[in-house]
Amino acid sequence: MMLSVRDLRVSFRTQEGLVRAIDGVSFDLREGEILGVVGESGSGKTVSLLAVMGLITDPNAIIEGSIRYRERELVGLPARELRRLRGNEIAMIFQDPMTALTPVYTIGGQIAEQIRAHKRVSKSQALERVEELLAEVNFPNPREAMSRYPHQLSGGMRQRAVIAMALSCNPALLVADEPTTALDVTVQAGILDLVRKLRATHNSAVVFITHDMGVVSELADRVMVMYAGRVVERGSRTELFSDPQHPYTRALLGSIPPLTGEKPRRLPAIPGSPPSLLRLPDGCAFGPRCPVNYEPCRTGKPVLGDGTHAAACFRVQA
Amino acid sequence: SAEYLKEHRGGTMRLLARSAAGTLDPHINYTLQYWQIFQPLYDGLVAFRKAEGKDGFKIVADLAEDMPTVSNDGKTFTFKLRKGIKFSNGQDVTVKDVVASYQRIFKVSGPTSGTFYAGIVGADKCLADTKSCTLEGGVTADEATGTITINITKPDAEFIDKLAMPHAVILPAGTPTEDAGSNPIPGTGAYTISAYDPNKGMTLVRNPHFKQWSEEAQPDGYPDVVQYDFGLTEEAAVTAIQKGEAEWMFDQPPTDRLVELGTKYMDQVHISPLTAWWYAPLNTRLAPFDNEKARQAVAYAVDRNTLVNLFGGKVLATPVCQVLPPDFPGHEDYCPFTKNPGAKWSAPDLDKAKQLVEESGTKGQKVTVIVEDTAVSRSIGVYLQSVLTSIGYVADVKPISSNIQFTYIQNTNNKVQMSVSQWYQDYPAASNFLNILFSCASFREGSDASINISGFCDKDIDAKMQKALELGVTDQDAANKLWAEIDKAVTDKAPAVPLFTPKHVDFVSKRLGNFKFNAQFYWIVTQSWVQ
Amino acid sequence: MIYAILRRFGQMLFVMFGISVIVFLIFFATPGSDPAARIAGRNASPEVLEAVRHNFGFDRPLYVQYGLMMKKIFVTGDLTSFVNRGWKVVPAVLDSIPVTLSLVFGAAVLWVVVSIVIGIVAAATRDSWVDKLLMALGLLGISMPVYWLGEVMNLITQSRYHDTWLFSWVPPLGYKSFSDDPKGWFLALVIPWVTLAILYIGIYGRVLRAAIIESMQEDYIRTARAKGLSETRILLRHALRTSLIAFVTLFGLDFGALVGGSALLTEVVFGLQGIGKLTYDALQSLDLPMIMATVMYASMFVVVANAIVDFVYILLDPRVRTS
Amino acid sequence: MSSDVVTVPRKTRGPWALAFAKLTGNKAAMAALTVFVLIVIACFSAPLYARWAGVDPFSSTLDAVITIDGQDVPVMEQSTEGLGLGYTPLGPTWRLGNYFLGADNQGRDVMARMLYGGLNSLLISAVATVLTLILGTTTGLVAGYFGGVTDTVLSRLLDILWAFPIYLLAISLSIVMIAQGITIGPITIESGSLWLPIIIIGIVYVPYVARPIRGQVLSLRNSEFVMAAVNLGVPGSRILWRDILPNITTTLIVFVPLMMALNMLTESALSFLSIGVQPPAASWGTIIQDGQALLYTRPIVALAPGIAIAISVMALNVFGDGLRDALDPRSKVRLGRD
Amino acid sequence: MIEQDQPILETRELSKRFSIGTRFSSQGKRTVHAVDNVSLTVRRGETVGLVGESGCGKSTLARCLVRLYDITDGQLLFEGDDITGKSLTELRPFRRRLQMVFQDPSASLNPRRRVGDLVAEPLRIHTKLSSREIAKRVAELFDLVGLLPDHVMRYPHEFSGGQRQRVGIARAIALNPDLVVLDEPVSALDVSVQAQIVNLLADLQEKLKLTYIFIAHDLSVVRQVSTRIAVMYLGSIVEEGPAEEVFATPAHPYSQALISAVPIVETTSGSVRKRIILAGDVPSPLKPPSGCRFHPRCPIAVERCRVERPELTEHRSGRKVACHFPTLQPAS
Ligand SMILES: Nc1ncnc2c1ncn2[C@@H]1O[C@H](COP(=O)(O)OP(=O)(O)OP(=O)(O)O)[C@@H](O)[C@H]1O
Ligand SMILES: Nc1ncnc2c1ncn2[C@@H]1O[C@H](COP(=O)(O)OP(=O)(O)OP(=O)(O)O)[C@@H](O)[C@H]1O
Ligand SMILES: [Mg+2]
Ligand SMILES: [Mg+2]
Repeated sequence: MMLSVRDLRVSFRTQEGLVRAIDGVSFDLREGEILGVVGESGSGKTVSLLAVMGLITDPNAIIEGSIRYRERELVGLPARELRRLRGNEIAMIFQDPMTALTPVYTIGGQIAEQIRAHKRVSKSQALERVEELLAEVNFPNPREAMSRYPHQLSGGMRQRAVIAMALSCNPALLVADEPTTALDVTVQAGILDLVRKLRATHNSAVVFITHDMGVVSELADRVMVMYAGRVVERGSRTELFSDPQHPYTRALLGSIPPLTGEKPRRLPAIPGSPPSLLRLPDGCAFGPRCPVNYEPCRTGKPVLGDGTHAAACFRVQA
Repeated sequence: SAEYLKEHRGGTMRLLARSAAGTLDPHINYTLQYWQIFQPLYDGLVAFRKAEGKDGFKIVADLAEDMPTVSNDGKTFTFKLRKGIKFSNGQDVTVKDVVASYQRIFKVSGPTSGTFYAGIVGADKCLADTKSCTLEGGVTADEATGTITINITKPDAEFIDKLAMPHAVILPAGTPTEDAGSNPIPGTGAYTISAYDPNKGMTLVRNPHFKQWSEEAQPDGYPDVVQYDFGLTEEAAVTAIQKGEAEWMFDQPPTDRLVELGTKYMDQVHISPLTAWWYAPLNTRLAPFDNEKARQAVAYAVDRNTLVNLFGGKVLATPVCQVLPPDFPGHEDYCPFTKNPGAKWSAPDLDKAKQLVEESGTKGQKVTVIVEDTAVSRSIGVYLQSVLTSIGYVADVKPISSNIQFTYIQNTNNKVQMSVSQWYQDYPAASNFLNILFSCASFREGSDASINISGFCDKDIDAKMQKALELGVTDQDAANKLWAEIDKAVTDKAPAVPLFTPKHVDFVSKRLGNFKFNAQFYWIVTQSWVQ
Repeated sequence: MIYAILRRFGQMLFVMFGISVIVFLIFFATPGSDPAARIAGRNASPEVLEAVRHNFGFDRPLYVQYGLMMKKIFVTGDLTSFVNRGWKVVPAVLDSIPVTLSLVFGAAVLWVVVSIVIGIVAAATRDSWVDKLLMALGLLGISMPVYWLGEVMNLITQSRYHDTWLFSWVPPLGYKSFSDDPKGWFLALVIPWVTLAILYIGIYGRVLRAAIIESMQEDYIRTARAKGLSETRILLRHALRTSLIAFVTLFGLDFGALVGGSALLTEVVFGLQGIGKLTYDALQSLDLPMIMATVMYASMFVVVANAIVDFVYILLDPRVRTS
Repeated sequence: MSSDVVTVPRKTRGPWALAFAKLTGNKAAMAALTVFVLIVIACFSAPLYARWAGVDPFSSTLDAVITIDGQDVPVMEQSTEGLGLGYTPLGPTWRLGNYFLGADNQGRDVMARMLYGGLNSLLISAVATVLTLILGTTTGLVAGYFGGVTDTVLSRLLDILWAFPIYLLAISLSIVMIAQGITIGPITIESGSLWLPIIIIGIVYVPYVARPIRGQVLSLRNSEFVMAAVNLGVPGSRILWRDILPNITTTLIVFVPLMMALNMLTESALSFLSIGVQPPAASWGTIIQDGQALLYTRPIVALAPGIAIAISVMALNVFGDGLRDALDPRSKVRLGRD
Repeated sequence: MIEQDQPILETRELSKRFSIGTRFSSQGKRTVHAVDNVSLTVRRGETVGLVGESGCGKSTLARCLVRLYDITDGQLLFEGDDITGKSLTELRPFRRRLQMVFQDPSASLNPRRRVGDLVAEPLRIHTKLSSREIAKRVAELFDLVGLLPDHVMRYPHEFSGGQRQRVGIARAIALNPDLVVLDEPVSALDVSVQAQIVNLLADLQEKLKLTYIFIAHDLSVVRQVSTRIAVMYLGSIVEEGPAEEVFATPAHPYSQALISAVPIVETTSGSVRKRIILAGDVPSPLKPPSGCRFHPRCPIAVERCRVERPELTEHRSGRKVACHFPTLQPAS
């Protein structure tokens, strides 16, 4: 097992009370596997992956649980060790390409910086590698692009630069947080190809967060659905898309407008809004919005079962 | 002193002042700071004696061989020019230079050209049209004999004093007839200015063409170089002298250093009396001080001792009640506005003051005192304010920038009721105080140049002054008697509150020797030595 | 480029014109400042006053006087002081520039270096006692009036403790030219530098700390962390560089004003004959030509400093270069 | 419409309420506020103190004598040694009501003057701050929002102000006002009124406020909510007032303590040049100035007001920091997605 | 349902160029051709979807349509009135009929004002209603968009993204506009919220007889809401036609690439669609390519495309394409 997260809990102390952003998340990731993570806004997707990266710097955060990467416990790992892993073995792509790059340095410099932070290479060697990388992510003119500043690139190019950066040390684990949300479909398609290529060439594992079910369906081997800080369903792509079990997953899939075929008059939407993490309803967090009115959901909190395809739902488990 | 000269000659003397004092043109500059420096640089036909104390008031022949012969009922003065004297540029001093110099006073619109020298025949034309000034009939020279004749329109007992002033020094005939500004003009003195920058300082070096002709008028000096630096604050200057980095400072040491200087540096401090006057002019043309009683009330109420203390203590100032300073020609002790009136001031009489205010019917009026924004003036202002308040006025004190205050309080348009000012004599004559400060002629409505700040004009007193001036030509003693009367008369009318007469503090470095204080132009710089 | 320079130049002219007109009007509107009376000397007779007034052109209409004065400053360069007459103000200002530049440059180097160090250290140790101590010290610096600090410095280094080993190296007050005596130049300026810098260290340290803390919350800092860079490197290379923009804005304002003569109190207290001292003396003696010259110079510098700031922006932030 | 299940926080807490809660929770800021309020209270009780101590802080009392431990001590000690030059004011007695901080060069109780002076200093800096903020904000808003020629002209005017020798104006005004005061429309400023330093100081720092505000407005002008307002046909003035101004109040509030501090120092600098508070009234600046003349003998006179300024400034700054933290949206807890 | 009589909004060769000031660069001013010669006709009651690569000028066009930007060239007609050069004040009467909803619901709501106040703002500006009547109308609007009456007192940050977008919509429809331009109203929202908003928009259109111009990245959403779509590339419209038809048979190579790139949820693995990956990058609008703007990336480009710029021409009723070689199949 490459990555194994067990009962991860992240809470934030705030004025209003304790925000339980992640409330007992567990998942595993094998070498070369692509895990898609979907779920409502604010359901804790980003926070859980930031926790894996050790990037939650908020002094108000409380992190509990265990994150094991290749048999090493990451929670509580000294900063120096963590730094050696970060960027080198574990790399992350952030959601917004517009702000993820330091505006005052050329992208070539920024990528080379990462290479040189981990590998003993000369500056020129590092820059050579950067050129290769940029070519790999389909920059038409990598040598010229290297000396460009982030603001001189289009959103798609910037996102590709960020990806090149993440790939620069051939990470074993790539964490991508909504890398394509801001991009249009043609650019997105190119990026998805890149991710696949990385897996193919380096057998890297990838965690891919997205809102776009289409992307998940094209890319992921396995999928994890989150709601209100918990994983509500987990399974392989086919299992999940062909046989969604949790009512939330089902509703989610149902609310995507179809691209072909008959246009529905109205889209089936999930009524209501997600619960406040400060005051989660008693019982199942999805309970108040759940189309099925099931008594046990009012009081107990369903847990995710074992097995490859599992859902945290009393009805399903019953 | 010849052996002294040998022993102590040489070295560099460093002087300090907070800032420069304007133009280097001796015909124009009207500041004590530079007059002091002009002494070893320039000579007139006559000069004040370079001697210690009151001896400095005595006038001796300088470029002239002798004191002039006076003829024509005191209206003609004849001088004979010394031979063999050269300017610092090597030119000989000739009678042409003398005539040109006197013309130049008018051509450059010298500040005293309209007052001191207006009596010279032809001066009126020169004043009207400066450019074509010839002083025809006024100043004439005979090249062959080397004599110069000066005619004045009416007898003037003080004319010789005026000729001894720096404004009447002899400069080379070719000197441009415009303000020389920061370009030094060659002179005949023992030293000459080698460098000048108003922002940095001035350097005096020996005049290579100087040969001493009269020790009294223009003695040779000790130091080779006098370096006069500008820019240090008074505090810093005191510190620098204490550390021996400089010899002397022009400005008065700040009061908080006085105790230290008076004890730890006793030997380096020289205190000398001045013929100067601190006074508070009262505007006799504005309420409430257009009322004589109101003026007298203030004179009664002001505690001179407090003021003396504010100025730095008994050692540094003496209370006064009248216009003419102690030991001045014409001075007779007189003090009407005090407890137990008599010769000397004793204590304020507040009851009397309040009563006078009551009588004058000015009680409760508003009075604003305009003072300079220096520490001493300001505290005097604050004190005066409290006095005025205590005798029934609604008083207010306003310090304004020192440079403006002097002209501001003179202008009637500014409606200044009361102010604090000082008067330092030009030359030792009673008229220099009484006539200038309180004659009708000195008052000019709406002008920034109206030295009669009180706007005081009393026909009788004016007539008496005229008489005294005339009398002086023939009988100086009798004139001085008359001046004493005038002094009393003016004092009685109280157009100003006499405050005190200050003393001068010179703080010098340890190595400076032979300090001599001249009553006319203060410390005689080059007569001290530094080695 | 040419266009940009011309534009700047035009704006500079506008600023200079505006200031000079205001200064001129203020001067002549001030009672008691009649230059003729002060030039003529105490107790001048009306004829003399009139002659002076005429010679100096004070009897001409204000706009003519203004025009003449501007001509004398900018064209013929022979404007002379009303107080130290004959003293050409333009060369006087030019002569004073090295003094002020020495003072301000040195102080600026000091305050920039120290405040950057303080800002970084405080930001890095945010909320710790080190941070609090540094910020409190900075506040202390902000709270001390510069003239007061200068006098105290003089008291300590020139008088009270001058003879101890600590300050025996401090030379007498005053300026020494760098070309004549580099060591003397340095020693003479150390204490003034420190005095002038203290206020700015306080302000800039605080500003920088705030800016660094702000940019430490930017997304690209998270990227840098994800790259596995060390905290020091993140701070120095990624956070600091982008934080310097606010710093530079302030620096432009302050540096321009200081070089233009705002350091007057420091110069006065330490007996440095720079632009500030000139300005101060000119104000004290209401010497209009000198005031005019120093003000023209100062406004030029404020505008030039603005332009330089814009240029530094470009060096610091490539985004400004094109868009 | 299907009925929504809404689970947002029940209490309606506006951004201001939240900030207030955060501020009151910040111990350092509250302590600083307390210190500052105490200083203000102390200054307000200056007349009480003077009456209780039986001193007149406004007139020279050179020959006053006080009794300490049964001994008569003159307030101004004339030097008797050596040449007998000068005098030394009484040093601090550290007895409240009895020349606690000693006397100044006119024999006045420094402590009483400090309290009176504090009031003036605080008043001047506070009112000047308000003035600066009003002028600076208006200029910044207008320049930033309307841009173009307006911006260029206003920016250059700010340059003029910044390069202007403000002391010249101060000297001139102080003289002009002695005689007639100044009348601007219905307002007449009497000579000696505190308005003079207030107005001068209030104007000096306008560029310091206007520039950052202008920058902020420049970016706000292109923000979507301003676009939205324009799209609704809201007139420019209303947008400035209702949409942009509320969004820069954070900056403005943060400016207050900084400006107060700077203004207090400027006031003292103006007083140093005799243009601030007119004697015999005091401000901390004028006391420092008086103390300047006593630096060698009684340094406490200059030191005490310096310390008072430092403490007030520090208190204000710490409070200001707290305020900024409270108002900074970045340090604000993010609840939900925003 | 769709009355295709009189166009409500019409652009004639509308262009918008930005000049970017370069204070110090030696090149001087440069021009961004953000919108280039766009002629678009919108008829009453229809929904025009606007799609295209990011940076191709969709938002700029939208802002030109509601005259938030000044138009550089061309004409803009609203119900036949030329509003191209009208000043801000002259535009005011049109504002109430021409509204816009912005992409980012939190950015377009002033964080310092209560949402009730924000929705009331247009009513205060354009109507003479009393404050009581305004409050009533605001309550109605809140109800219409599915917000609760007591929400009026809240601040924007107290809402979820979906709710905020509802506030934005309530504000836009407050004055009963005829046309609403929606600039990516759902891009910031997740699928489930997106569905709620899409439904809301459909309901409102039906109730209030609205006309929409709808911009989005997500083609499936565009298809869901639009009756007609226009595909933009580098500032110009390259294809225009009935939504269903364009999706089924895109005629322009760019449209084809765009539609083929949409990832779709496939319940069964294996069936891999043929995807056209475009080589190269979006050219900069600072220096657009010669000839056909798309030619550097076009898989079927020939020499002619490099020199000659194709016009947007009607190839069949309702289908306009700007391509020399449109692959137009017979109507299905
Ligand atoms: N520093 C923090 N302090 C307090 N709460 C936080 C903090 N960071 C995140 N949260 C909260 O934690 C929850 C989970 O946030 P997270 O960013 O993981 O959501 P997400 O699933 O990534 O949503 P999205 O799809 O919108 O990116 C949110 O409710 C968020 O408000
Ligand atoms: N104010 C402006 N100044 C200069 N250039 C601008 C400005 N606004 C937009 N542009 C440029 O115009 C082009 C079109 O931008 P626009 O925002 O309209 O694109 P878009 O299609 O809405 O993109 P997205 O899908 O990312 O929102 C871009 O290249 C952009 O950089
Ligand atoms: Mg996220
Ligand atoms: Mg857009």
